[in-house]
Amino acid sequence: MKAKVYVTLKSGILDPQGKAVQHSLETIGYNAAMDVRQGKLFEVTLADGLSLDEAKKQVTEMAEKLLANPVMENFTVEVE
Amino acid sequence: MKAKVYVTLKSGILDPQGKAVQHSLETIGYNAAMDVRQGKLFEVTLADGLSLDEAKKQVTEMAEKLLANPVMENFTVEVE
Amino acid sequence: MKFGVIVFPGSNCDHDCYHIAKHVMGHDTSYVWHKDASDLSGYDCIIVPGGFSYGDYLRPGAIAKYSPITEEIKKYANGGGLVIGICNGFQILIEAGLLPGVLMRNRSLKFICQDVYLKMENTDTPFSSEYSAGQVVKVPIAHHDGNYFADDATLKDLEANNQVVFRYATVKGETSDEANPNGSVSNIAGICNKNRNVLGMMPHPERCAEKVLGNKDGLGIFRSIVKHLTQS
Amino acid sequence: MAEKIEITDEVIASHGLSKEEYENVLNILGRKPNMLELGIFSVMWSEHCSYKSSRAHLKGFPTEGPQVIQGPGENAGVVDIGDGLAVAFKMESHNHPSFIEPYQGAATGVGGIMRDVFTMGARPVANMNSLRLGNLDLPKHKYLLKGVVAGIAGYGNCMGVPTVGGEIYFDDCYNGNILVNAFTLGLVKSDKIFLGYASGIGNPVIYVGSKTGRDGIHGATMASEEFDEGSEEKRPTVQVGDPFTEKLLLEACLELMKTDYIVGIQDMGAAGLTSSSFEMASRAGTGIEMNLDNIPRREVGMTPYEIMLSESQERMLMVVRQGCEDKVKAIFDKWDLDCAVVGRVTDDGIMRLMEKGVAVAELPIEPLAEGAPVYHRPMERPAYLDEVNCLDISTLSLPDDMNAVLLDLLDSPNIGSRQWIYNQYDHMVRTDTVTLPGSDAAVIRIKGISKGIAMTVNCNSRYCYLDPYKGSQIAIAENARNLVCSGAKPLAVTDCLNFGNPEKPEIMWQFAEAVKGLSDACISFETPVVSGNVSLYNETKGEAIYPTPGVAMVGLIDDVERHCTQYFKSAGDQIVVLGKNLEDLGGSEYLKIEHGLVEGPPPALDLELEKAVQESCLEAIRAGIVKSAHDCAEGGLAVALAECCISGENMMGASIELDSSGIRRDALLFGESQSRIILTLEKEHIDKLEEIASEKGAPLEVIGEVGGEHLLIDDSISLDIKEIHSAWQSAIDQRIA
Ligand SMILES: Nc1ncnc2c1ncn2[C@@H]1O[C@H](COP(=O)(O)OP(=O)(O)O)[C@@H](O)[C@H]1O
Ligand SMILES: [Mg+2]
Repeated sequence: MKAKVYVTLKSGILDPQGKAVQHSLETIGYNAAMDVRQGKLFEVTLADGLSLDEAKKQVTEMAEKLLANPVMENFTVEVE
Repeated sequence: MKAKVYVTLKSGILDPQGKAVQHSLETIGYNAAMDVRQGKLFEVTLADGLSLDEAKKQVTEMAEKLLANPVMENFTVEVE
Repeated sequence: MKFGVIVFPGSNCDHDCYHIAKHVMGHDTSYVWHKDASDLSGYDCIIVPGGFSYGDYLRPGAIAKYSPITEEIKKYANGGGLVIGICNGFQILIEAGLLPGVLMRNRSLKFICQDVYLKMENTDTPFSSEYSAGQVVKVPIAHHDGNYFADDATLKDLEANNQVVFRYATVKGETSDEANPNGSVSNIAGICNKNRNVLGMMPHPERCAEKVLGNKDGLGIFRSIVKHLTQS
Repeated sequence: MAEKIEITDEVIASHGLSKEEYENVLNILGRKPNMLELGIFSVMWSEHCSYKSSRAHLKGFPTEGPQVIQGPGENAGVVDIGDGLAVAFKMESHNHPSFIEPYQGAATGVGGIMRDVFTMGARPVANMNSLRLGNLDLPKHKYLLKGVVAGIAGYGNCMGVPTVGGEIYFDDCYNGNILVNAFTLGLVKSDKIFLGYASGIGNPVIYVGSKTGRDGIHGATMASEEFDEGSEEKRPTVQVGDPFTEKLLLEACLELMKTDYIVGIQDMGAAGLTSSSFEMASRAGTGIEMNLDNIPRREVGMTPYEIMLSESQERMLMVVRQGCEDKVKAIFDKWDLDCAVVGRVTDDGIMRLMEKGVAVAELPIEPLAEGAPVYHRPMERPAYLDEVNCLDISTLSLPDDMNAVLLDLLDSPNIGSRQWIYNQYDHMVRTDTVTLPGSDAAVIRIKGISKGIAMTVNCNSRYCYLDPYKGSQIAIAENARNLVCSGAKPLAVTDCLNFGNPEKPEIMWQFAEAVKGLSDACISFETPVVSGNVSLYNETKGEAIYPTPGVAMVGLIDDVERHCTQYFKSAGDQIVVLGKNLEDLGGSEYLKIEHGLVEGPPPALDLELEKAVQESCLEAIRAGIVKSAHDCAEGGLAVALAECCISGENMMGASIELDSSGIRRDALLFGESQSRIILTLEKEHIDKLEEIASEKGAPLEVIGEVGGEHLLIDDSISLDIKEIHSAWQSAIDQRIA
């Protein structure tokens, strides 16, 4: 089973990386990119035998405790 | 219009960050996390007036040229 | 007087901090390995050194937060023990919840190693009493993620309690944006907790505390600690 | 045997082996190799591992001296510094990988050279690097520069090893092949040096560090091939550096080295498990039986071929005393590193690789390691040399505005401030860096004793292009001069020889001339070559780089408090030039920038004069009378004086009057005559300096005085030092923004 965790910056938090990417995109001619926010993506391979619910619960905990920093980041979890 | 670009490491490419995260998850008791790969996520806000096709085409180009490093990374694009 | 220098995997200013405490200040000092999670009460001051604990992978300090020793550091600090976190040490103390806020990537997105000037904002702490209020000192920084941020409420709180110990400033003491090397909110370079027994700072005082290195401005931090411990 | 692919002519060719080399393989084995064995031959006999084109020439290097503890042949050279201590150092290239993926290529280059040093038992205490990029107007080279610098920073900073110096040049000749050469110096007790010997029959062979993946398979052969247009598309698996794991590996190895368990140890560099195991057994005259099932791996389904040829980073191979296996393992467990017994030392001189109980390769070690081909490739003096060595300075118009010329030169990316680069490197960690980047040589102290170590890296490849022999001599002379300016006595040299395709007689001629030039100069300065590296095939579409024999030199300061820096210290100090101004414009940055010419001959070099100047400078610094010392290099006297004004924390002007003695103005100001050092000292010490210089036979001229807000040179230059500073400061920044 695989899970994905998407970690994004809370709105209101400055994103210097995203801003730099947006600026570079503009320089190479992509004016349509008005704003860019950069986040993280984790692909977690889970041990066999977990139920979908159990997997979702565990991965959510992993995200809360480690993968995201609650002061500045939000996250969403997807299990498939 | 918003687009998302998911950038992940090609398989076989070492992911030291993912490895360290997996190891840490294990130490705090999440033995079910067998493997972790860390990638990037870009949320791009696009200028109004682009068609869906045009948006998808442009964002794909952005990913090819800048957001992903073709030597080591794959990407997927989602426009909504 | 006994100093403990915590060694996480990837710490790399541990030797430098040990050298200062042991050879420059002349006090009993030991390394504390992160897996040896035993009580720290035998120490008078704990130094959480700089470096790249766990490679700074994920976020600086994020993985070290779950090292066995971190619980002990928390207990020690909550019991009033002196803890100073320098650079990566500051990042770890923040992730561990001993200090508020976050340290984000520098606004230039680059690692920066250079001398900066700091203005002393609060000299009434165990870590800064050897300086005079408003004094400007030269101390180097060396980090990729030192861009301090906290929400408005937290900031207000920090200022109200005088928890900002140093700010980035010009040589004349102006805390302007041009003097801000990394984008930190309100030019914050170092803060302490409400009780004043935990300090986190991005600059490296241990790198400028000996004559042969051409700058001794950082020595005051260690002198302040020793003075505080001698008096108490 | 396991791998059943047929060995056809194409398979042999795709492994980079010539027909003759394959014949040789058949002779050595007395049978056909299998695929795994062929792969092993191919990497062991690649240019990168076997030095087959260069070996015959490298024999000419002076490698001995009373200070040398370990010369070339081991993972790094080792030089005695007294007090029971020694320094181990080496420089190595990572050119091709950095062109393909600049961040990871440069990072793994830094990781590799640090392993070479700590495998000797030395703790790495300083890094430097030597970089060559193409034209900074090209977006590709802006990208490469950013990536390379970030990669060096990413790896070195995380390791906690300060990057204290380096050099960088930009030239069109590197547009298709950049150079990334990394240097590491480590400190070791002179009686605790570890070598790569697989000795002691029956001793266990242990693998430690990261797991093996399919990284960079055929990296070593790639480093030995010319780029063609397809190379960028081929995109071999990129090796990713893991500096965190290497930091653990460093600490674990140094902890282990305090015990007496280790018999021999070597890092897995190019050609990974293959070269490390063969080299260790070959040095000891033993054999090894290795069980590939025990090799820790990252990916499933790896074949023996992939395991043996993988270039995964952060791995070491060692032989330990029998019975110590568990104690060794306990140390690596502490640091959370893989550690596995993978084989035994045998007495039959054979490398026997086992998989599931079956021998999948059996190769005689000696003929493979020592019997690698040695080529005496044909050489021919290139025709271009006559064309480019014809500078007639009487045809050059004299610029009207020397101020503008000076500002142009300071704004050249080859001369301007390197701060954009070195501020990304942690150059202070370990709290030993006494002279930070920005002076002629970096100086580190050694805690516990009064000595200091100085180091520098220099090579002007334009000179080498115009005259490989003289250019190489100048590279050595300039290194020694930089060390002397810091107050150090030169000790020894490591080199990294970057050239084009050795199968071309003209390139081979350049190579041979360069080696001769380096050798002759090293003999003269009594600085033996203790380690080095060769990188050939730096060509794209038939266009070779300039011959670039990168040289790093290490020196010793007896009393580190008496070190010296290049910038002016106090108003009123007298400014002196040691040495002699000549009418040298050939090969200069001025000629290139103002006249668009790359023509020679490069500046003259008189080794006797050079030594007299250097000895005078060193003695004066040791006598405590010198306030600043700066070498005159690219941009000549005017640029050197400007650098003295602006490179320190407090900028300071100067007023200069030159004795022109018939030399053209532009040559006097911007010519790159060798053997010149700008000193400052208090007026009262001039007599003493004159005494020292006349005793050594070095000419000297008092040219002016420090002070004011301007640099004034006769009636040619009059500039506000702030203006000078801003031109110099933004030379790189502004071109990559
Ligand atoms: N690639 C680099 N990495 C680190 N430091 C560098 C690099 N290039 C130059 N430097 C530092 O910048 C300073 C000036 O470099 P350079 O122009 O080569 O000096 P010089 O011509 O006096 O030898 C030196 O201190 C050098 O060590
Ligand atoms: Mg130089």
